[in-house]
Amino acid sequence: MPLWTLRGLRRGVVTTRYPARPDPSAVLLPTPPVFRPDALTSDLADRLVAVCPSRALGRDGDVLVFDVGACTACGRCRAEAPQAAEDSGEFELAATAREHLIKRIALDGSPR
Amino acid sequence: MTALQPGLAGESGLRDLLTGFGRDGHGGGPVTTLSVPVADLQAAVRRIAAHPGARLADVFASLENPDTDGSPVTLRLVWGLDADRRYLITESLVEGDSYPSLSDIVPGAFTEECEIYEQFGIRAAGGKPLNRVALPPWAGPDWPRLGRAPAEQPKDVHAPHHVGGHAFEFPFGPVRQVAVESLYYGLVTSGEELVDLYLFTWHKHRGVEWRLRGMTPGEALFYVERTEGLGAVGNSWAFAAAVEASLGLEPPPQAMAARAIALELERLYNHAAATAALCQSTGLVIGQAAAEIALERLLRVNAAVFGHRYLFGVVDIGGARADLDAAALRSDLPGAYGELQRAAAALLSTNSFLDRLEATGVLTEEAARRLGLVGPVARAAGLAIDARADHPARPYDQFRPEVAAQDAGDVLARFRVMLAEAAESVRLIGEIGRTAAGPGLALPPGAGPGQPAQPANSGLGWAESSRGESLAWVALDDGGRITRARLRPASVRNWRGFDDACRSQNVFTDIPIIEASFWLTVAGTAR
Amino acid sequence: MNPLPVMAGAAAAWGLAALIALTCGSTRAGIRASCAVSGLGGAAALAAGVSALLSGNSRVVTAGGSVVVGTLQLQATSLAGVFVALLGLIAVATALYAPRYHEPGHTTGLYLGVFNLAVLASLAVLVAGNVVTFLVAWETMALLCYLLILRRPRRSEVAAGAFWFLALSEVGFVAIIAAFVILAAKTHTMQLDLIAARAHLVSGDWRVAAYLLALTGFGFKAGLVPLHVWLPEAHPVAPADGSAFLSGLITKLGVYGIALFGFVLLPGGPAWRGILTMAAGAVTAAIGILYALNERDIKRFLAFSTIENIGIIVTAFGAAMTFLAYGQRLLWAFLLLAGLYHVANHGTYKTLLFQEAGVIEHVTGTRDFDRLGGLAHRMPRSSVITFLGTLGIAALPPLNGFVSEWLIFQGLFQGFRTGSHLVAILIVLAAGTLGLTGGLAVYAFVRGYGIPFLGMPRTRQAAAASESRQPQAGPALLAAACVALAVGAPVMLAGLARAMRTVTGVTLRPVLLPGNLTVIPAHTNFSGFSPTWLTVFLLAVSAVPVLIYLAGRPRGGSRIEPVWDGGIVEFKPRMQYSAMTFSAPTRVMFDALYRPSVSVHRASDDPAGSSGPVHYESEATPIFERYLYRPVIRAFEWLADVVRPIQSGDVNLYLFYVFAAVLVAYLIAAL
Amino acid sequence: MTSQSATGLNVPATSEELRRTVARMFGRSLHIRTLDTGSCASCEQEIRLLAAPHYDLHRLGFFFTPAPRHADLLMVTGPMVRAFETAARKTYDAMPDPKVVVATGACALGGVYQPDPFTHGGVGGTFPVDVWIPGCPPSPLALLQGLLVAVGRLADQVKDLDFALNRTPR
Repeated sequence: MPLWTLRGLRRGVVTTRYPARPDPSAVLLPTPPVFRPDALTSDLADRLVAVCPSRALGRDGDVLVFDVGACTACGRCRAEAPQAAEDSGEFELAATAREHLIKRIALDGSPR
Repeated sequence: MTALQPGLAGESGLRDLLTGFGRDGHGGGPVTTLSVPVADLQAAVRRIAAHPGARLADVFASLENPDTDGSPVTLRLVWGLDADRRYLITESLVEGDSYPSLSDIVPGAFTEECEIYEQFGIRAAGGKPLNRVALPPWAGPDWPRLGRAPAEQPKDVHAPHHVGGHAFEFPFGPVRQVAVESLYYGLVTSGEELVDLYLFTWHKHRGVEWRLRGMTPGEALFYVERTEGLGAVGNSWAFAAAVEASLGLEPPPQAMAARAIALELERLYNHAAATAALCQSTGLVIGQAAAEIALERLLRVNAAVFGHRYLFGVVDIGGARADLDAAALRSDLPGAYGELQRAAAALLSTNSFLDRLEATGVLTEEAARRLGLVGPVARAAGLAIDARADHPARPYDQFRPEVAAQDAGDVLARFRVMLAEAAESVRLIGEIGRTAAGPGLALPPGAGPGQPAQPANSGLGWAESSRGESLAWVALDDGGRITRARLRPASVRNWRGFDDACRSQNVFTDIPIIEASFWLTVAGTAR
Repeated sequence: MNPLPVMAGAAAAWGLAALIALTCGSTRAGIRASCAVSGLGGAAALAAGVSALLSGNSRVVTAGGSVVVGTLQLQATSLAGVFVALLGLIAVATALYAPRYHEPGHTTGLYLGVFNLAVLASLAVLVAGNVVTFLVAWETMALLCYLLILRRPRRSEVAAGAFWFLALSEVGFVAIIAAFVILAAKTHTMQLDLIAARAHLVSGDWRVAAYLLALTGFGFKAGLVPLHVWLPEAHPVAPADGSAFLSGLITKLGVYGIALFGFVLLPGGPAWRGILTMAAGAVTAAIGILYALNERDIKRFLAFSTIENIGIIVTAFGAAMTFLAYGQRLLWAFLLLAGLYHVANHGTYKTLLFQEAGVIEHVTGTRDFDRLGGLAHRMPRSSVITFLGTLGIAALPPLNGFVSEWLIFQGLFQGFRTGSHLVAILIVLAAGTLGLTGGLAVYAFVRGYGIPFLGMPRTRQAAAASESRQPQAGPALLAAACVALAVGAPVMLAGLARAMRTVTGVTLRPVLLPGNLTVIPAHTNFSGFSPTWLTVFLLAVSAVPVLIYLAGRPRGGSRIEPVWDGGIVEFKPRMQYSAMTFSAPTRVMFDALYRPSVSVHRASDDPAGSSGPVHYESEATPIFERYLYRPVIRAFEWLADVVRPIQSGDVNLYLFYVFAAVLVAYLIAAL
Repeated sequence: MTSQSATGLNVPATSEELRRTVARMFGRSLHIRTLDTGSCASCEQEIRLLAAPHYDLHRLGFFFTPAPRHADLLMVTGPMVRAFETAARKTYDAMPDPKVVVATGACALGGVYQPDPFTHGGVGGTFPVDVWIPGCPPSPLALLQGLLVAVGRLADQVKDLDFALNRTPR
């Protein structure tokens, strides 16, 4: 025990490493969608933007602007266009700047 | 709530109540609507209140024609005739700035009168000083409201919270202890005993009802779920039922079964969370850890079965949307509930814990009836009312829930009621789970191709959320958009019983215990 | 040197001051002159008192007299030395305080004249040589104090308060006369030192009767429970320097009387006599502080605190007599010394607190705790002075209250030396009661200082308070006296020890003060401490955290933020503890004594569950006034009604009464 | 992390610089104060579960504290109701510098509610936010990851995800 205390005193906070191993329950969590650009036509993107209740999707010319921060993972876009959106499985989404959460997805494969 | 055949017991009692008004109410099924002229509204209220098993569930107002300013206001009283298994809505058109006082006859209507004054500017006759409900003290006439601002606001309309004599006001909140909602307590104490307690909930008023106007029911459901996150299924079921009642929809049975399972799962995790909060407030850290283990496993069951820890997105207009993983339900739920059973059994044999709960925060049956309380708080005081039993909707008409009631009315009685309800919920989930339960939607008219637009209509919906009967009333215009939505989660009713329960206490440390035993949310009442 | 002439000088100064005040009291210069002269008299009395302490009893001097009154004899005894010195100090402090406190006016001149005469009468009581002088001086002092309290006669409560004082004073006076008559009859002399010499002649029941009558008579003036009732009635209505004089000195004359009878005129006596006195003192202390905790008026609060401190002094005297009865002469003298030292201390800080109460009343126009608050920022000098006085009276180290109460406790803890278990237990029980009183006193004075001075002002008057033209010199002098009495305790105790040798014949000094400024409580193997070094040590210790803070405070920019209040809109003064809510725990614990009657008016009693204004009142029932004095008063009123028919107003009836009286007298003589 | 440096300037720090400054300032354990500016109570429940045995933030050196005076990190939930803004501003000011603000949940990040007469629609306008944690409600695992990003012990990995399938990640 003293060794650990000494290490703590020297290096500041000493705690268990995190995450020791991936948590099995994470798979159950609802996560924001990930989009398939080549399946995203312009009118499908417009339908997705209309169906999103928390305005996480927007259009900027031929780019689908996806604000992961505003997304509540409610699944309405996945229900609307299963072929263009599916679960990302990503739930560790903390960002140190708001811009990191704004994603720009070019429609049908054209460069961003 | 449809799918209920007329010809109920006690029909005759109801018949003479209605004919007493000289005409039969319109609207078949479990909800009857009566229009009563304002002049003899008080007589009607007196007669209905005298009817056995009658309970004033809600009072709200709405503008008759919203777009013309100065339009008359319709006052609606929702009565739960529990003995007759029917809801009765009385509508009265109020022309001027005042209407006959309701709280003189039914005291439980006072908070609603204050809210109607704030939102619609019409005040109950009798000039009784009112309390602030949703608007902050500095809200001027231009503050957004559902109706119009009161014409001129006399200085003395809001009762001043002045403390006189040998007492002082101990300010607690709105930023309270960690991870607890913002709520302001005004604890008036004489130094030792608690003399009075009042609450300010306007800090969290997000104006959900104001926001829902003009939305389609589908969009509105997103906000109804997020008015009270811990009561998402209960409130959204009530709202969906109201929309279905107004559109005449009939959700498929498997969707209703899925909704019932979600409602019972929500009741389970709420009661587990209440147990954890009770242990935390009495300082029993081991009990809290045990209850939190049970809570976390129940939330994981929710995620496994419906895909969301707090069951958002399960209920949809006309049925249920999320697909139900029955295998995960059968495999994980017993283990999770076993944790809660073990924690509860240990707690019920811990004398130091039980001493803190016994005779703490006593609420008499008379107070519960007078204030119109609902849910576990009312059942613990001896009022055995439960919307699943009194106003059963599918599937509760086949799987009849057994109402757990106590009569001590203290924190221990509420704890026992919650544990009994949790056991009952597991039994119900087991039985309902055996029938086909899964997603399915009855297509709302006009949504599908070639269906005629439904004429403008309104409907009442209800559900027994974990905190008690949650009501919703919706008025749709001919385009199917909402003109007026009234959401009344159970927290709105039960917070007014909280200061009665606290006032019998003379120790400050009992107040968090009482708050944990009520297990209400501020978000639900501030909406 | 003989203190009597110096005292005579002081008396002359006070007479002159009274004359100046009576003649030209309506001008500010007149008031200032009268006070200056009175201050000089005070200084002379202070010097005389100290010299009386040191030089032992002076000769008896006959200062004239008349056929009616008999010979007036004066004698400066060392027992009275402390009291004379205290009288001088209070006179000086009042002389510094009065000019700024009083507005010039005709009644002011009258009042100051009466005040100086009352001080003169008090001096006469202390230097009275024989019974007649003592009684005449005592009655003059009582009547002058009655006029002192009647500063504003037109107000009803002033008349009531003054009348309570006079009524109880007269009842006490009857008991005092009876006690002296017994002594004089038994020792066939009127001269006090001769009575003391022939004390053995007063034997058995007469001795006990005399002592009990003296205890009761002087108990009325000192304020022993249940005879204390006039204190809380008279103090609030008297002006600040008047009530300071009442509490600071007049109650001490009662204590002087008890000490005179207990230690000088009837020194011996059975043990139960001491135990009875100790019990009376302990009960007085406990009940006094409990009632103080329930008061909302500053002056009533300080009046009850006076009762508590008188209780402590009388407990010390009672314990001393008990030790004497068991042959513990050293402890007997030591406890008398400790009691007298507490007299000096209490006289100092209680006068200070009353004068500051007067300042608060002038500045804010109210004496109610719940209408004050936040005065520390608005009256910095007064609050520092009051803080020193509060530290003293709450008996907190290092100030003088702590030293004297420590001495009394050390004396009481040595009850085991009496040899008898029962008495030892009783003495320690008294110590326990004083312990409880000490704790409650600290609690009461945290409330007494905290509510008016700290926190936020509760009313506009409190917010607008400013001490620009308020008197500061008087209380400042007394605060300095408190510190001097604490730091200079060994010097003061040496003087008192010298006095004890003359009064009790026990040489305490070598045991009490073994040198290097330490004080030993009568027996070396028990305990000891040095007040001086304690003060130095405390100052040094308190410097350490200050240095740590100064060294460690963050160099970078620091922000000042308001106190964290949970995010409410704004902190209302009603959100602070008020005086009654602060003392609510004792009201709950001691509700058998208080018997509180609670009245609550709540908007939330409305069945609809609305919330709104709340009014909560809890009044304690005045037990002594209701269950002791009112029946007595009603009995006298009934008696008066019964007797009234005698005055039917018919002359023949009166002639018949005369005839009947003469006949009866003749028959008795004929027996 | 923007912190009120002595000069009062909000100095935006790059992530590397953030890790060093945070390590220096919060060498010891970190105390968290939560603030509900109008949430629906499910975010509060998830934050409470951080102290539950499954997640237990104490093992990572985080502790809850009710007093903002002793707090280093402010966890804000809810869409910042306008009526609550004075209390929120007071809580933020009551915390000593240096302090970290973590916006928690879609409401606080401007998702569920849009700016309107009742709410500001997000907490970005009231506080200088350092770490944003999306989710409705964000699970305790997401919260733990957010806290560790706030103290620089985990990297901000979301900035490298582009949420587009079969696109060669940059």
